[in-house]
Amino acid sequence: MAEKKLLEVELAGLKMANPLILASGIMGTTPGGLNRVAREGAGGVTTKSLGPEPREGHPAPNVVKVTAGYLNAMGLPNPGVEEFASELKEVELEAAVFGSIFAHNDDEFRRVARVLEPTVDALELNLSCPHAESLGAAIGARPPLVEEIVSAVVREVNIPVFAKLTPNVSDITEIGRAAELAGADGVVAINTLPGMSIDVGTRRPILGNKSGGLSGPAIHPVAVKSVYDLYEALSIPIIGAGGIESGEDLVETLLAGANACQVGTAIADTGMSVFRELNSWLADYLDSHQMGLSELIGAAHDY
Amino acid sequence: MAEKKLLEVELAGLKMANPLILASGIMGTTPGGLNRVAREGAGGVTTKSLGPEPREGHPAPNVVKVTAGYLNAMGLPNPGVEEFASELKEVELEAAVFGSIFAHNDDEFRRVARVLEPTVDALELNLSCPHAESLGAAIGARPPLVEEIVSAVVREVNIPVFAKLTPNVSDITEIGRAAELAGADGVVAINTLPGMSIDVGTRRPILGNKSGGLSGPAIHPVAVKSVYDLYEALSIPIIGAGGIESGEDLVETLLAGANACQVGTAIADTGMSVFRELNSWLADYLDSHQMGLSELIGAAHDY
Amino acid sequence: MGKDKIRIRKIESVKDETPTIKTFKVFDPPSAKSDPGQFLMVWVPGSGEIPLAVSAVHDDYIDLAVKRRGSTTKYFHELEENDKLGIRGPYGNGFKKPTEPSLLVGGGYGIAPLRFLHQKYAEQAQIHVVAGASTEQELLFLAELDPVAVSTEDGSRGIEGTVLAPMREVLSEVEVKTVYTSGPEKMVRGVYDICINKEVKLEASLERIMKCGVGLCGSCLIDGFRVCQDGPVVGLDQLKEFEEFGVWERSFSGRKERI
Amino acid sequence: MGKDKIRIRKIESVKDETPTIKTFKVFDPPSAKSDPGQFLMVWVPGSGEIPLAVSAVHDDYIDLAVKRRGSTTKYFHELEENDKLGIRGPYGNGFKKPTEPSLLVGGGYGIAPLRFLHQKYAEQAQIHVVAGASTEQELLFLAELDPVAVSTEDGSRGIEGTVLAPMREVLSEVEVKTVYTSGPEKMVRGVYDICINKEVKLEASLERIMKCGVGLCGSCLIDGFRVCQDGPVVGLDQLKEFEEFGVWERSFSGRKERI
Ligand SMILES: Cc1cc2nc3c(=O)[nH]c(=O)nc-3n(C[C@H](O)[C@H](O)[C@H](O)COP(=O)(O)OP(=O)(O)OC[C@H]3O[C@@H](n4cnc5c(N)ncnc54)[C@H](O)[C@@H]3O)c2cc1C
Ligand SMILES: Cc1cc2nc3c(=O)[nH]c(=O)nc-3n(C[C@H](O)[C@H](O)[C@H](O)COP(=O)(O)OP(=O)(O)OC[C@H]3O[C@@H](n4cnc5c(N)ncnc54)[C@H](O)[C@@H]3O)c2cc1C
Ligand SMILES: Cc1cc2nc3c(=O)[nH]c(=O)nc-3n(C[C@H](O)[C@H](O)[C@H](O)COP(=O)(O)O)c2cc1C
Ligand SMILES: Cc1cc2nc3c(=O)[nH]c(=O)nc-3n(C[C@H](O)[C@H](O)[C@H](O)COP(=O)(O)O)c2cc1C
Ligand code: FES
Ligand code: FES
Repeated sequence: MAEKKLLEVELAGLKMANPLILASGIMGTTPGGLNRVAREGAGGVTTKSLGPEPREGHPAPNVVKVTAGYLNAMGLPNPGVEEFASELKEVELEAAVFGSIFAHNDDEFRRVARVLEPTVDALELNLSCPHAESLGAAIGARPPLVEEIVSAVVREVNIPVFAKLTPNVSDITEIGRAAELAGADGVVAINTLPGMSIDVGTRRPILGNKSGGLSGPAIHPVAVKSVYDLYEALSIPIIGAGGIESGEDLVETLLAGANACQVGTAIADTGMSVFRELNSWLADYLDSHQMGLSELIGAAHDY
Repeated sequence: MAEKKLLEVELAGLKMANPLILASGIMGTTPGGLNRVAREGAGGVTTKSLGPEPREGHPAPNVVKVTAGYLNAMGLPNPGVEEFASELKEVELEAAVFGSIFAHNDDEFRRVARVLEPTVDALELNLSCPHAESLGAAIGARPPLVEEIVSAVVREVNIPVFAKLTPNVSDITEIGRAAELAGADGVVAINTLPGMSIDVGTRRPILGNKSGGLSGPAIHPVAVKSVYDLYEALSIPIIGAGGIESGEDLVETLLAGANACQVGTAIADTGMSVFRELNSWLADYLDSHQMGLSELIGAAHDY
Repeated sequence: MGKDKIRIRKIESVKDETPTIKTFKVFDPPSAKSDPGQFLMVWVPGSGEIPLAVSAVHDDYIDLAVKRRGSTTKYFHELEENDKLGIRGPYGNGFKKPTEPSLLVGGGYGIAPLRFLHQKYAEQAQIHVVAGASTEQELLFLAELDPVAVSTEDGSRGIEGTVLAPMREVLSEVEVKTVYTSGPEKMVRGVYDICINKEVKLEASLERIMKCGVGLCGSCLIDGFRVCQDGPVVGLDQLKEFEEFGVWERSFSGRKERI
Repeated sequence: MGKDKIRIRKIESVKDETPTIKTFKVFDPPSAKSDPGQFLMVWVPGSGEIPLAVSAVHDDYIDLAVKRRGSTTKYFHELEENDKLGIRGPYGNGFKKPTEPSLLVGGGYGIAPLRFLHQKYAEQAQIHVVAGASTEQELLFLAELDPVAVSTEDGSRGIEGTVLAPMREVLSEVEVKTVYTSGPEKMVRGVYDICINKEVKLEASLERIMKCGVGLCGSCLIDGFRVCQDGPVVGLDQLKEFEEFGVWERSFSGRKERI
């Protein structure tokens, strides 16, 4: 009970029992998966990124273990937003639900948002989708596109909208500012880093898609720096993500300026118990330091 | 003897006994340090990045251990190019010497290059220096600046010039192309990723400079992907760098398209024996696969 | 962590088992130490990566019995001695060790993990086998498993139809405390219904599309249960809680589809 | 790897040793298990990070004897009980264990690692001590070390001048097989010259600017030798090979400067 109150957070008007949110793409392909994670103690859960049409994703292998993390190239498999929303409608979740969206342009984003809105508590825009017109660079690397898409969605829906930022840019605060300017209720940082693994026995890139996104402890220092910089640059809430596996990782990310944190890869390394374990570590930390959660957020900026 | 011949490489006209090069900033603050690494078996050695004036560097702590790597914020300490060059003149090194340069604009780069040229075999331009006019973004994130600087130095000197690329951009091949266009003899990829570590006991960023550069195994998949992409985009040689600690890491980077590889952080994790160990692993690999070193380079692109 | 890195192995030998199933023998000590019912993620360089059960162990070698179905298994069947495979795992949990009289009920290539179970424990406990396949030629490992009853869909051998009829018969004739099963989910569902009815325990190995094997991607979900990590072997109590078991599965896109 | 992560510790107690040197007692099991002569990188949150020797061990606690010099040590001296320090290490190699009659020659705070050596081995081997400082008040750990001779630069106690004269004297009077020394490099160089001359072995702890402690940055180089990893303790053979020992050191920028 004491722990419960201690960990409550409000994020752009959303109330959550604790600051831990399941990261997009992890177990979030079905409402059953989201429900499981909610029961395992997450304050919020994010759906797999949903697009306008069903997608099977990239050919396997889809995941490769590397030192201190994973490379994944799922290829955004999803049953399409209509299908997913109609399944989600049937389920009552005990956590805040973030609907993640990917699409190719503002119109598509808007369309998917509209379908998803009735079944979720907030939207998360995955801006890491490669931009059709210039392969290689993502939508999320271009401030004008970010602004266009965020403002289109914000105008379309009446629930909080979060922009998920890619670290694969030379200055993440520039992208964060564009999202804030366009009316985003918050940002999420970070998505995966681009990476590749080649097998020396067969001399082949292992992933079916050749390259993929790096997640896990390897990227944690990059996430902390991104959150820290965004906290200095923005006044909207920040959701931290990237290699959060231990209580220290979590508190570090909050100190850098995150109001809440997503957990993804830790589920492979620690198991589903990670939400309860992190929450209880955090509660003990707050208790032994005699601090409230809100005092922790951004406290590293005092120095 | 057999091993020796097997491992020889030629890089933009430079002959090296093997494809391993000491990365800039590691033990390269003095000719004595470079000499030691040459004797430990490196085919090439890179000096600490040298600037026009002496610099003491950032306040300590300068280095923090993180999962699978280090964050460093040395702050480019160096005795100034004149001082370093006059010391280097006195030493005969048994390895190819790459003189690394950092500076704020093309004029400074050219000036430092001129001083360094007589004492080194090649130059490496560290383009990760923050650009004065817009703090945060580095020179190396802007293709026009890269072109300006590379072509200024290439016109100034008669030794090979390598541009060292930062991965902290949305498309590294764009930067690589700018360097190639400007006449660079090769590129080096990658430099460190931006990162931060905050101590949860004191709530402070640990590094004296607050944030620093992430190196070591954590960034290896990012390095492999960068080299792979550059190999598709460029026709000049590529020197790979980033978390190369094992023989597999080395071969993986060569398969991705590197003609030679730099080793840095592995010296902390493995010790000075890493050069001999990597060379002997590579020789065994070539032997057991009945391949020449040159066949290995970029071989992953066949698939 | 170690088991998650891909291990490149050469194929030691290839053997035709049935017109559509081949056994590949591979040196891989970590898999050879696995429990029957655990599975491997097997990368076929040049093609895909698929989950496979270990069907037998010989010292540090394992047998993989691979059924030709779609693109990856078709490519797999073209591999020969000395060709390379990438293996990671073993993943998931295995079958409970049989200590009381048990019955193995297997259909098609689903018999593979049961064969490994049989190999490992047949001398320590009384184990009966019922095996089924589409047709006589597709019946697997008959010599080793020596089934008390077999079934084929076309009636070319044993009882015509599924394994369910012979299973019921065996259960009423001999003492069985636990049933172990693996095969098409419709069949597993049938086995489950019989076990509930006859009040015997069940250890069932489930199958879902597996893309990661490490519990992240969600492609293998049945309700909130990750077959790759929380399974693939499940007991009766768990099965009772599922809403999707035997009814719904997920396609590659995550779309709900009738089984 | 483990020892490289910073461990945050509370200061247990602070004690004035001399007008410029304080001892800080800290709980830190990994350091308490270190060998005399190894060093720690100690982060003073809010100020810098500096290399320090362990000067004594009490169960899981260590003593750090810190001389006030520049900005970090000045800030350090203002810390009190319960203030926090960050510790990583121990780094480098320690002194060889003394088994034969030995002489410890220490100057200034350089006596710190020798005190730990003395604490650990005085009961197992015959150990004599010669200690020097700028002035009487700065002489460290006299009660514990009970030096056979002391020197002060101002002559306020013992022989006036450096430790070299008393050292020579002791060497000609008592049997000594190995000299252990730590202190300003000019002094260490003098000790070295005497050892060469008298044909006794030497274990010398060297000091250089240390920025990383893990062998990467090169700030601690003497020739190609990294004091942080290959040292800080070196023997005669190694010292003979150095060109820079006792002559040149490096500033924070890496600039060569006369010692
Ligand atoms: C735990 C487990 C153990 C298995 N053990 C064996 C075994 O020992 N021998 C054997 O022959 N087969 C086994 N399978 C099934 C095997 O994985 C599929 O037959 C194989 O993946 C088909 O691949 P494909 O590319 O040839 O077929 P595709 O053309 O891709 O698909 C054909 C069908 O195979 C299934 N399938 C495809 N890909 C996967 C995947 N990644 N994960 C799960 N199912 C998939 C789907 O139902 C699909 O509709 C096992 C599956 C699981 C989950
Ligand atoms: C292996 C080793 C063990 C040491 N043990 C002790 C000890 O037990 N007690 C003690 O009081 N001192 C010890 N020192 C010296 C101590 O590290 C310096 O006195 C301290 O770093 C001075 O820091 P400052 O910020 O106060 O001085 P500054 O004002 O920064 O500099 C004063 C002088 O201290 C030295 N110094 C400064 N920073 C460093 C650094 N990072 N590394 C090495 N030297 C530096 C330089 O010679 C410099 O000129 C040891 C040094 C080494 C290398
Ligand atoms: C298997 C996998 C699938 C992912 N899919 C998505 C996705 O669909 N949309 C998205 O925005 N991020 C996706 N991500 C990124 C995560 O949401 C998260 O930003 C990233 O993994 C960093 O957090 P972590 O280190 O805790 O995993 C995926 C990550 C993984 C490992
Ligand atoms: C302590 C340290 C100092 C470095 N200093 C420089 C430098 O001065 N100039 C530069 O271009 N790169 C510098 N780097 C980056 C390395 O040269 C290299 O690009 C990077 O560390 C990745 O390789 P690694 O993982 O093998 O260390 C430094 C790295 C470290 C760890
Ligand atoms: S296969 Fe990815 S979660 Fe089970
Ligand atoms: S202190 Fe950095 S190499 Fe020794």
